[in-house]
Amino acid sequence: MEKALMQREGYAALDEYTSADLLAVAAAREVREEEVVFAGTGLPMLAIMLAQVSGTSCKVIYEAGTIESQSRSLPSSVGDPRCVTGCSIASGLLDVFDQLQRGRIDLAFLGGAEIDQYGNVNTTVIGDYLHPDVRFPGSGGNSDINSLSKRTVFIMLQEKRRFKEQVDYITSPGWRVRHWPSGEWVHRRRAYGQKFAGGPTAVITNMAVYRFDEESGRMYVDTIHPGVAKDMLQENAGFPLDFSRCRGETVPPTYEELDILYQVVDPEGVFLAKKS
Amino acid sequence: MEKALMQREGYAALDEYTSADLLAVAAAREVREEEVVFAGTGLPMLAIMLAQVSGTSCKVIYEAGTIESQSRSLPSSVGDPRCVTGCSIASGLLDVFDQLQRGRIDLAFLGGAEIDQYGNVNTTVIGDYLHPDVRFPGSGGNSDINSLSKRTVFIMLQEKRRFKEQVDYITSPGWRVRHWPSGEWVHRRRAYGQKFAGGPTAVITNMAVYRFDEESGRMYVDTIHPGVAKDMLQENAGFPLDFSRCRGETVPPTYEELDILYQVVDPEGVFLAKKS
Amino acid sequence: MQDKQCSLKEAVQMISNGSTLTFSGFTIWRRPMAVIFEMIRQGKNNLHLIEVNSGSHSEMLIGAGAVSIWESCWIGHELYGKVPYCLDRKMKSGDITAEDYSHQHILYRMQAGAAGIPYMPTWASRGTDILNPEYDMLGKAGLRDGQNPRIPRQKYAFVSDPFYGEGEMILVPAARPDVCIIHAQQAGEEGTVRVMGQTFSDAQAAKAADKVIVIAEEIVPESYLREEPDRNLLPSYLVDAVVEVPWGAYPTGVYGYYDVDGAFLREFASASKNEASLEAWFGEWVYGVESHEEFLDKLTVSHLMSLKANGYHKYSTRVKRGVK
Amino acid sequence: MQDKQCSLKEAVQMISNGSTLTFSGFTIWRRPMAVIFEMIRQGKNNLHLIEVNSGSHSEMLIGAGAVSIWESCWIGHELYGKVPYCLDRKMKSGDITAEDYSHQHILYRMQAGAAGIPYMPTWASRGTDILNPEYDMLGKAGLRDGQNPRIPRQKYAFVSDPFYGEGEMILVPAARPDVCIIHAQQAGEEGTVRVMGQTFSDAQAAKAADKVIVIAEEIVPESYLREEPDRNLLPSYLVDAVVEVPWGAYPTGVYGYYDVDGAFLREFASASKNEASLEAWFGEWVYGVESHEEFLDKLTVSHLMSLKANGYHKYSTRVKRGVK
Repeated sequence: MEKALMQREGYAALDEYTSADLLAVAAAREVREEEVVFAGTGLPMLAIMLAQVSGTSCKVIYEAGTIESQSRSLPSSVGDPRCVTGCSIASGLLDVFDQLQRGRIDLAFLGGAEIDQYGNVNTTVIGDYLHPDVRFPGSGGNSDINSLSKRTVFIMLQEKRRFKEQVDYITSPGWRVRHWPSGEWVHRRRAYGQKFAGGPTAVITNMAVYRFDEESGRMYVDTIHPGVAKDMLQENAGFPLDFSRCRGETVPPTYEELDILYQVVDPEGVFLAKKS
Repeated sequence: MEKALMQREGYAALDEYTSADLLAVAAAREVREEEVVFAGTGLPMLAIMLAQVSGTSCKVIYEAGTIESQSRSLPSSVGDPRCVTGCSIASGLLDVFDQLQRGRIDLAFLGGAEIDQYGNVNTTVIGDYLHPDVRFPGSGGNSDINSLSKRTVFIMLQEKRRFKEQVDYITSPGWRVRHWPSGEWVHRRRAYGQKFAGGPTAVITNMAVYRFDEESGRMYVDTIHPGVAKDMLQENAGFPLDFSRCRGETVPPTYEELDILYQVVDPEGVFLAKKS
Repeated sequence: MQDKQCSLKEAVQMISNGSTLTFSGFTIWRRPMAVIFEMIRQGKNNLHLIEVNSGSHSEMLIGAGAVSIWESCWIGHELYGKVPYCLDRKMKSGDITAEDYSHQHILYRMQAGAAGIPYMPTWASRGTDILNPEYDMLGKAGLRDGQNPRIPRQKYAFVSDPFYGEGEMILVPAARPDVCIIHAQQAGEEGTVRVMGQTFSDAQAAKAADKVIVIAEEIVPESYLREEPDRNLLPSYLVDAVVEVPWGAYPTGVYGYYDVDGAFLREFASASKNEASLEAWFGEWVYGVESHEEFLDKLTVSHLMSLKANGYHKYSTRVKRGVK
Repeated sequence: MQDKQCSLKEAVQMISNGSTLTFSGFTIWRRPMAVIFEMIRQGKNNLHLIEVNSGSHSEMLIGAGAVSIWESCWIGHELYGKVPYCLDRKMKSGDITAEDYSHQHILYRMQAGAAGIPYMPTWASRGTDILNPEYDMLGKAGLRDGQNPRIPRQKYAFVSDPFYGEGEMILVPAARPDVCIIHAQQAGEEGTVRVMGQTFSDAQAAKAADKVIVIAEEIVPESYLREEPDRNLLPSYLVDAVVEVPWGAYPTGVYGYYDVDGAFLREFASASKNEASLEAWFGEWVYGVESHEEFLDKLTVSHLMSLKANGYHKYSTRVKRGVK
């Protein structure tokens, strides 16, 4: 769209928002009414708070033990006392993880260091696990939350080395995974059997929104962010991207969404730095 | 002892206390300093509160979810709000039963409808379980608490039909039990293996105090209550009693103990009715 | 936000005949009695009760012929009646299948249900007849064929500990009730639940169930409950219906609100000894009143005031409990 | 009643070299930092950490060479440092055996320990390399021979669900730490512990351990804590030592008391990138001070006041957190 037209319709132009803003906005749009949403630290928090303030009556759960938070001040991580404000339950991990396993979570917002074409995420090591190049923090609840929620949306930075044909280590399961104890590669549905609840439905990066063909388990491009060229996208991926179902451009943030992000959700600039 | 001498030494005479009083007093004397004691409803509560008020610094746990109670008013059952007064933790069953299984309980005070020579207790049915004569309330926590505490003291009424060679149904395990799934009769130690923590150490009835030979698993008479004759004891038991280790008479209540029971522990007469 | 508030009658209509139920409370404390009475009035039947422990409320449902399966570890009226006459009669007549577990076993069954796992391991109650395979009553009744998703294929299983060599564990199957009915001191308009004093096994029961109906002494603003979220039991989204029913747990007791009415329970326990006196009791106290309000009026204000809890002590200091 | 109060130095002397430890808190929140610093000063070594999750406190212990086994699911400094450089280096040098679990797995390991059972079943994280048997690092190190009672014979086991036919469960072994070190907001003189806000996995950690050391912001009368027993975390008899250490969790944050000091953690994270700068950091902030009091003085009052929590909000409203 042309800039003047965009502005008339309330959408911000390319030079008026950052890629973090778009990530948060695109993620917030994945939330449906009345959903119970599990959110990790960082951009997931921006997304869920944006969705809430925008009027989506979702319930947010943080891993460290707060349920239905209504934070007034953006938490810097899920253990932050800011998570407790206005929540219905302040308890602990056992409450939250039991509910997760009981099937109560509709949507999970998570991050990841690297991802592969099947949506497998690695936050543990770069290189061979037994002789790693770099040690990362590890799974945290990423794998559990992703494996037991009905839908997962990953929010991450896209670089060639992070968008891989196959991750070095499957920390968090995608659509084709290894079935232990045998180690056989199987579809996620088979690995989870009767406990299958869903899986990764979207990966939102600074360049595009990806979704998954649940049968083949493979990622495809859904929408490309404004200002990103197809070949730029491919250059920043370690496997051939599937553009066959691309619906066009990602809808940019509205001024209202940006206002909420900067005035209400993160006025301190904990995660967001305004485009200068 | 002669009545005048007893009184001089502070002990009440036979006509000055009831058998419930003696039960409570004898049970209270089983408590050691700093012990964590699990107490059931009824006489067990009188015993533990008597021990506490008498200065034994024990901690009492009630099954429904109160820990380290310091009740001011005698609870009528373990779910009573009176259990909560002065406690360190008001929680629920899971907390209490997890701690029990973790091996935190030193002593359990429990009741029972019928008992056998090995200390197996039945509170479930009279008669064949598949075609019962009378249905009783069932195990409650009796079996769990007894099976996982270091020592158990049963407090009960002695009648021939309640003191049996073998109980109709093992609700709560004694020293010779059935090992499932095989059903083989084994010593309690074998049934519990590494989880063996102890077992019934005393049965206090309205007539006598019994203890157990842990090797043979059999009950023997430890002390006989004042005023009870040996043959009267045997008449009220359904199996031959072992008097070989009898130490003589049960020490009667002191006036001070009776005062505590009637003035402090149960002034309302919830469980106690003063001898008229 | 959907409106979860409804009437007692509407809430009870949400419970289908044949469903598997569990309840808040412990023996004769904080039981959802107003719902029990209304269930009897509505003629519920063929219910499958699975309870961490049972009590007067279930003796009433059983006595009224509403129950076909009872799984628990205990039933009675505490001090006010030792023998569960209704269960005793219905077992003998073959109208009820009763499955006995120990307290820890069935608590762990509920916890497994709440945690979404099919079982929990435990060491409790080894050596007892509770584990006797001859006494698997649902098995004997042919109900462990996997047809009913609320009934596991085995009463127990035994599996060796592969980690510390501690021997054979007892595995107890998850409890998976359709509905849990909770009586709480307070609930918010959105459904957040606060329980005061001991929470018993309420959290496990509610979280194991697919649907939760909450009866509260008081409905209070959500914002009030959310000022102290560490005192709440359940988040709003786990709750499907909220009804405000003061004295709704009477004749059982509620921490901070009122004591058990021992005399009333003793009267029921005594009436339950035979069908005729039981019917008369139901006629007077259940079928004979239209609503909870009528029931309370029949009890009289002065009677209820003797049970009302003291604001500091959280129990009644005026109730006559013993011989004095 | 035995006196459990002691000094920080005495409490840390209760921790033996070679023991298995776990801690209160979550990532960079409510960690017993004063104990961590004192452990480093006392030269503790050969420790086996088993933690529901880890954080800056463990990076410090690892960096100081105190740790030989680390079992957890996560380690880092949240926003303030993504890479656990100390663990990274010690893994590469072979000084540490690191065993990865998922969060739910290790939480359930701690819960099994707290409940006195050898394992818990779970469905979490199927399909991941966390379950890859090639990645059983304690097994590879020959430590699963049953000799160490704190190390189970297998990392995982898989057993079929016999009850609902749901397939193969993951069994995770109990965690059985020697000592749990808890930083709490308040403790009574007898040892009753109150934790405010989120309780994280503190109850599981403390109950799984054989011994519990409690560091409290404030020691308060037992009678005060017992007026609201539903807000307490641990009963007195589970607690072996109590030490009052205001600001004892700094630079991690404490609900109702103070915020995380992000800049301080970022500085540590940055210093931890190589041995030389790490040694300099320890020299300045750990070995360079004699006591916790000296450490606080070095931080200055005005700095700490910027982190102090607002009495209503429970977090600091004055701390500079972002770019604005």
